[in-house]
Amino acid sequence: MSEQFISEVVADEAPRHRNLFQQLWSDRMGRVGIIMTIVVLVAAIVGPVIWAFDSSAVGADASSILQGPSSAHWLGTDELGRDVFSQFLEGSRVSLLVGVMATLISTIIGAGIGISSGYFTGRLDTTLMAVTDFFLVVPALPLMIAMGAIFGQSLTIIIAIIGLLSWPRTARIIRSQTLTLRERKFVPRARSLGATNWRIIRTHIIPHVLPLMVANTILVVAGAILSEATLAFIGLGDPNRISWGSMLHFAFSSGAVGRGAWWYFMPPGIGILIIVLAFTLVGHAFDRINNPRLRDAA
Amino acid sequence: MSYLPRKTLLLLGSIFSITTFNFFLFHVIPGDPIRLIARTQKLDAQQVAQLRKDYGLDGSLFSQYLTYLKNLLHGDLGYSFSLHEPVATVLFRALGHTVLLLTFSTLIVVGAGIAIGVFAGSRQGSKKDSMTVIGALVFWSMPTFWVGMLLVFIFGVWFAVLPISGITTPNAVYPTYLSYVLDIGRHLILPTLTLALVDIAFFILITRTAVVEVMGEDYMLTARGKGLPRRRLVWRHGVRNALLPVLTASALYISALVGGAIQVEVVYSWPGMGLLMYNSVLARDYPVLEATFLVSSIVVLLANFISDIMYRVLDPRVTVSQ
Amino acid sequence: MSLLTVRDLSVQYGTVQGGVLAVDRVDLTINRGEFVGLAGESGCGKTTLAMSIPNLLPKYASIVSGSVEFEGKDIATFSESELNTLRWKDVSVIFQGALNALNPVQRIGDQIAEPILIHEPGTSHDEAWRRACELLEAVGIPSARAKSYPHEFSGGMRQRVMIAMSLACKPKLVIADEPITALDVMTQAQILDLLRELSTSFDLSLLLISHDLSVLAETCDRVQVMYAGRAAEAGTASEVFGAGNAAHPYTRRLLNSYPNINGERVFIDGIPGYPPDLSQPQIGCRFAARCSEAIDVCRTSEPDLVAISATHSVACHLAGKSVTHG
Amino acid sequence: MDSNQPTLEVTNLVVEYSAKSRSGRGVEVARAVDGVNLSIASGETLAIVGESGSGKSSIANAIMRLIDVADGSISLEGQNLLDLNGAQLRTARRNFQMIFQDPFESLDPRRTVLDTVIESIAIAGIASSHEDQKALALQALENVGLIPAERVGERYTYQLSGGQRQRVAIAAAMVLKPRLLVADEPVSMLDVSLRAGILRLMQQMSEQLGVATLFITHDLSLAWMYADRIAVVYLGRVVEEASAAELITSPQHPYTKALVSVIPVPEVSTHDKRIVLTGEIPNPTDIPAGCRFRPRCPKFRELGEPDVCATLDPKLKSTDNHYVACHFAGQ
Repeated sequence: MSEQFISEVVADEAPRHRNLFQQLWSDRMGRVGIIMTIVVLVAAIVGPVIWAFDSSAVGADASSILQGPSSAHWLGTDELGRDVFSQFLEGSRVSLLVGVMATLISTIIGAGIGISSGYFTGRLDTTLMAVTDFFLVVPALPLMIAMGAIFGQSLTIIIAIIGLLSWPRTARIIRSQTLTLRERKFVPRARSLGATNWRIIRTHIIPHVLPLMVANTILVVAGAILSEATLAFIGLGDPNRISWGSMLHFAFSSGAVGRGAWWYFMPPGIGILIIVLAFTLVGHAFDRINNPRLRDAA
Repeated sequence: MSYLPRKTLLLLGSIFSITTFNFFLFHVIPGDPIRLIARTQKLDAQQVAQLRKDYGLDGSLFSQYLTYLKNLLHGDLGYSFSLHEPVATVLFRALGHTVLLLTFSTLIVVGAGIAIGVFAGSRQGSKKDSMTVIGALVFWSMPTFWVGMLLVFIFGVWFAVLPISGITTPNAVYPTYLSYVLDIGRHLILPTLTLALVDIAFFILITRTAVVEVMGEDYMLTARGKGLPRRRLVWRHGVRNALLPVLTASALYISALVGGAIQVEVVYSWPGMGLLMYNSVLARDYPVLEATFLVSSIVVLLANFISDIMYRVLDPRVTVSQ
Repeated sequence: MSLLTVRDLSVQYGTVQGGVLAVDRVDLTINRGEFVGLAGESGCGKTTLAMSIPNLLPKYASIVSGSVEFEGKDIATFSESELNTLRWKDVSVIFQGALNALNPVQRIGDQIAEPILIHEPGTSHDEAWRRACELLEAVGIPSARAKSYPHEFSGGMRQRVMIAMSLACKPKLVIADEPITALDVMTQAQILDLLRELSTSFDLSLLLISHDLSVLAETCDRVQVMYAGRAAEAGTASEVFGAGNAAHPYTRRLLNSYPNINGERVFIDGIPGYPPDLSQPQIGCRFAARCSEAIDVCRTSEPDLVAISATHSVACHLAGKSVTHG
Repeated sequence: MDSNQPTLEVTNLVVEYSAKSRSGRGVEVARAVDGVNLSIASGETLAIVGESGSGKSSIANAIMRLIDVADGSISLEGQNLLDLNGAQLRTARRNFQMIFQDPFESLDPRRTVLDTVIESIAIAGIASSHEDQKALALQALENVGLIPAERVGERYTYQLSGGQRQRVAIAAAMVLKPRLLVADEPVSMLDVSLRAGILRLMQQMSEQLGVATLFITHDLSLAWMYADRIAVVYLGRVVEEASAAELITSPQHPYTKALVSVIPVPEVSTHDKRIVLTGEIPNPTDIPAGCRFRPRCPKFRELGEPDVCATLDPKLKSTDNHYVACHFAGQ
């Protein structure tokens, strides 16, 4: 009778598991976020091609500045009499570009520090975390403002500043996940097989950290877009590029709010809100997928 | 070493690091700081020479650093050429105004944020919960300064019921002290509301997540098994435990708060640190910019220190495991 | 009259379409002062059955049929607030894994005193605290430690705290869910001795849930063995554990899965295969696929739990039609 | 090679770790393993039995070189594992393999069954081409009874039951044909009815390959059934070691006697002959002077608390291959 213990036939059907996109799509907020992201992306890519912004098309006289929406100017004109609608489309590009590029920098630094700190622990961990904690508590906006004022205002510098200052949270999150993974028994098991550290990190740590990293990255994009808008609003944007933040800067400094020119300051704000909300919704949906406890009970 | 002295030492270490970082940022990286200052301010040769002496630029980098530290210890933060006053004087006046603004908004944010977060988290999956989450996410996604502009438009321009600029009405004569306080109060409403609307979203979301996590813990089942009324179950057992992660996350809030204050002060011309920083950027008044950065960093470090101490008071486990 | 009578109880997890009947038409009786064991392997529904008594089931689980009569009242129909008057006062629970089951930020004295304050309004805080201290002494913990927090105790001591807490309101029934799992053998022996001792001095009925038959054999008056959501066998301890007495093939095979140091040193038997997937419809006896004695009828019709003596019942088509085994 | 040479020979093994002291100030050194000697011959199974905190897992992890060793030597077929450098150790690892306690934790849930077994083959370098590795892995899965191997191999490890996962772990270890197998509580997380299948599989494969097995368990009755010899550890020391049958029928150390007396048996029994010790195993930062079992020892009290127990640390002494560390063994 012992024979039947020695072998066991494994039943045929494997529980089907859905890919990430399907899981995201089945989350209501995630789905809304994806749709919003696609809309903004299309607007940013196609919009300026169709309705190109002409910065030299300034108004000839007082009657053409800060005018409300009309058939010629769908979203009215700004304080120089230029078209707001085409500015709005143009501005979306800088917001997205800065958001994505800065996040790329931030994620690479954050994940690198987080994984090495959490995996190797010891003195390396202590040192890296001291640096991380330092940048975590230094108030980000004042530092960005200070650096912006010192280093200048090109798009590249803005991307670098935002990227270099938004990694500490990523590093913290990835580190604590790595620390947990390190305690999972499949790591000592791999070591007992003779695997090198690099191999363990590559095959057993990174694949597990990845979902969390993706969720976090999406949220960092949202934060980076807000940072760019704020810097531009303060007057530290790239003077040669139009962004939603710089539109709001000029709307504010030209007194458009006081004069009731809602068509000037509403669209860029709503634009920022939509794109940030889109990324936030997708990021939170990812979080729910990663952490089943946050999921609503069926 | 026991906890408090060790923490205090760490705090002093951090303050030292931030001052050193500040020195590098403003004195070393730009090269000649005097050139940076002289570039945008109209200074005569004598003023430049005086500055060089003040900054100890005749000596080595290290001796410049020592001079910088010595000046700091004496409370000498430099001289503002755009305001024609010592930076320290300007700064501490502004600091008071900012503290006034942040006190009220923080009270609202923490109190209401936690209450709403608990409300949503303890009803996870219900309609009320999802509406709260969506609402919070929407406000969280708005730039603070834009919310400020909206409120200015709605209450200051459209309905024209509330003041939208400054801390008092210009040229007002106050018959009593109370009327003076009330005027400041009226000026406080919109900036406070702006800050609260955006930052409260953050508190709602972290509190809700913490409560949801705690509600799934085994000890909550024990509490249910004890037959506790729902209110006691949620507040005595749930919230008490959920406060710990909320406190940890509030470190991030402190940093965000400073960022929010800058934006709000700019929009409402509130004469605090943020507006000072904004103006110093526009005027390229580096000594003021440097000082506002340094002071806001130190304030944030102190706030984090306090939140660490509070965590320790609230969590009996750290006493042993620390 | 029995203290607790569960009749025909079914508990479902999840929605109607994708639901799993974790407990499927199960009866259970506990008399006053009795020590009843509920046995079975993981996923057999023993914890679900026990937790549906004070209805401490998770959100996504619900009682779909049957009754839970406690002192003659059907508490399966009670609302949450009605249940709250009964929980801990009449039915308390010793939860599995005391580290997680105790509130980490509350002093253990307060945790023990809390149900006293809730269920006996008018009790002063000092009085409740004094009683908490007495309970701690009763489980062998110095009352001075009432001010300690759960993390300051070892695993065995925490389980003692949990036991003290379960006795706070002098309940009639205590449900102990795997109270000694994950403890060392010596600590297990200490805790079981303590439970036996307290059940006499506090005049308790006790429902002891364990996957470990050898623990139940040494402790309980009566035992019910569960398999895949159904009761397989129920009887007195000697009817189930006495040499060669077990009537269900599952019980017999399970008993042979333990090494017995009083017997010959042979390799244990075990049972081939795995329990069925309860999300699929069940046809015939649920144990048939793993049963070496199964005949055709076992695969087509589900056996009912039938009495083979006044106290001993079994759900097996072959029961009584003695099959030799060994 | 000397044919009498044991496969594994551990001498005077000491494992220490630093622990935060109770007061929260400063660091104390805890001796988790305090001078342990073990030897296992080819084809032999030695069980180490102890409570949590006895140091049994530290012994296993030290032999597997997963934690630092403070003192002693660990010889595998004459080679001291403590003398090897990083690269040498990684190469040597294929000769000693481990089965971990929790199959839900020890297999990476993001990898398939086949990947898991291939990983083991690839790291050891026993087949170079992917086809060879795959063929070897499939054969290994079939050897542990996971059939059809092709199908099972495609599954992710989290899609298997506990027993199936433990089979995968055994396949991944045994495919390397190790000389030593360290099994750390290999069935304690599994349902009782499934244990026999896994243990029988381990036994058969070990016999075929002539592997020396170190079987770590808290369950004395399981050790009695499975192992040839049993070593009982208490607070980092072996207090008694004998053949499995003899240790259960005539335990000599008071601790072993107590342990044997409380083994639960699946039959209705009386409790009169049980010896239930009071208290718990002390902290390894705080090992009692003299005999470390003294504070809980019933015999110590029975004999009127003799001084020798409080002053002299008893050595492990042997009579007819039955080792006991007690001043009053056999009395």
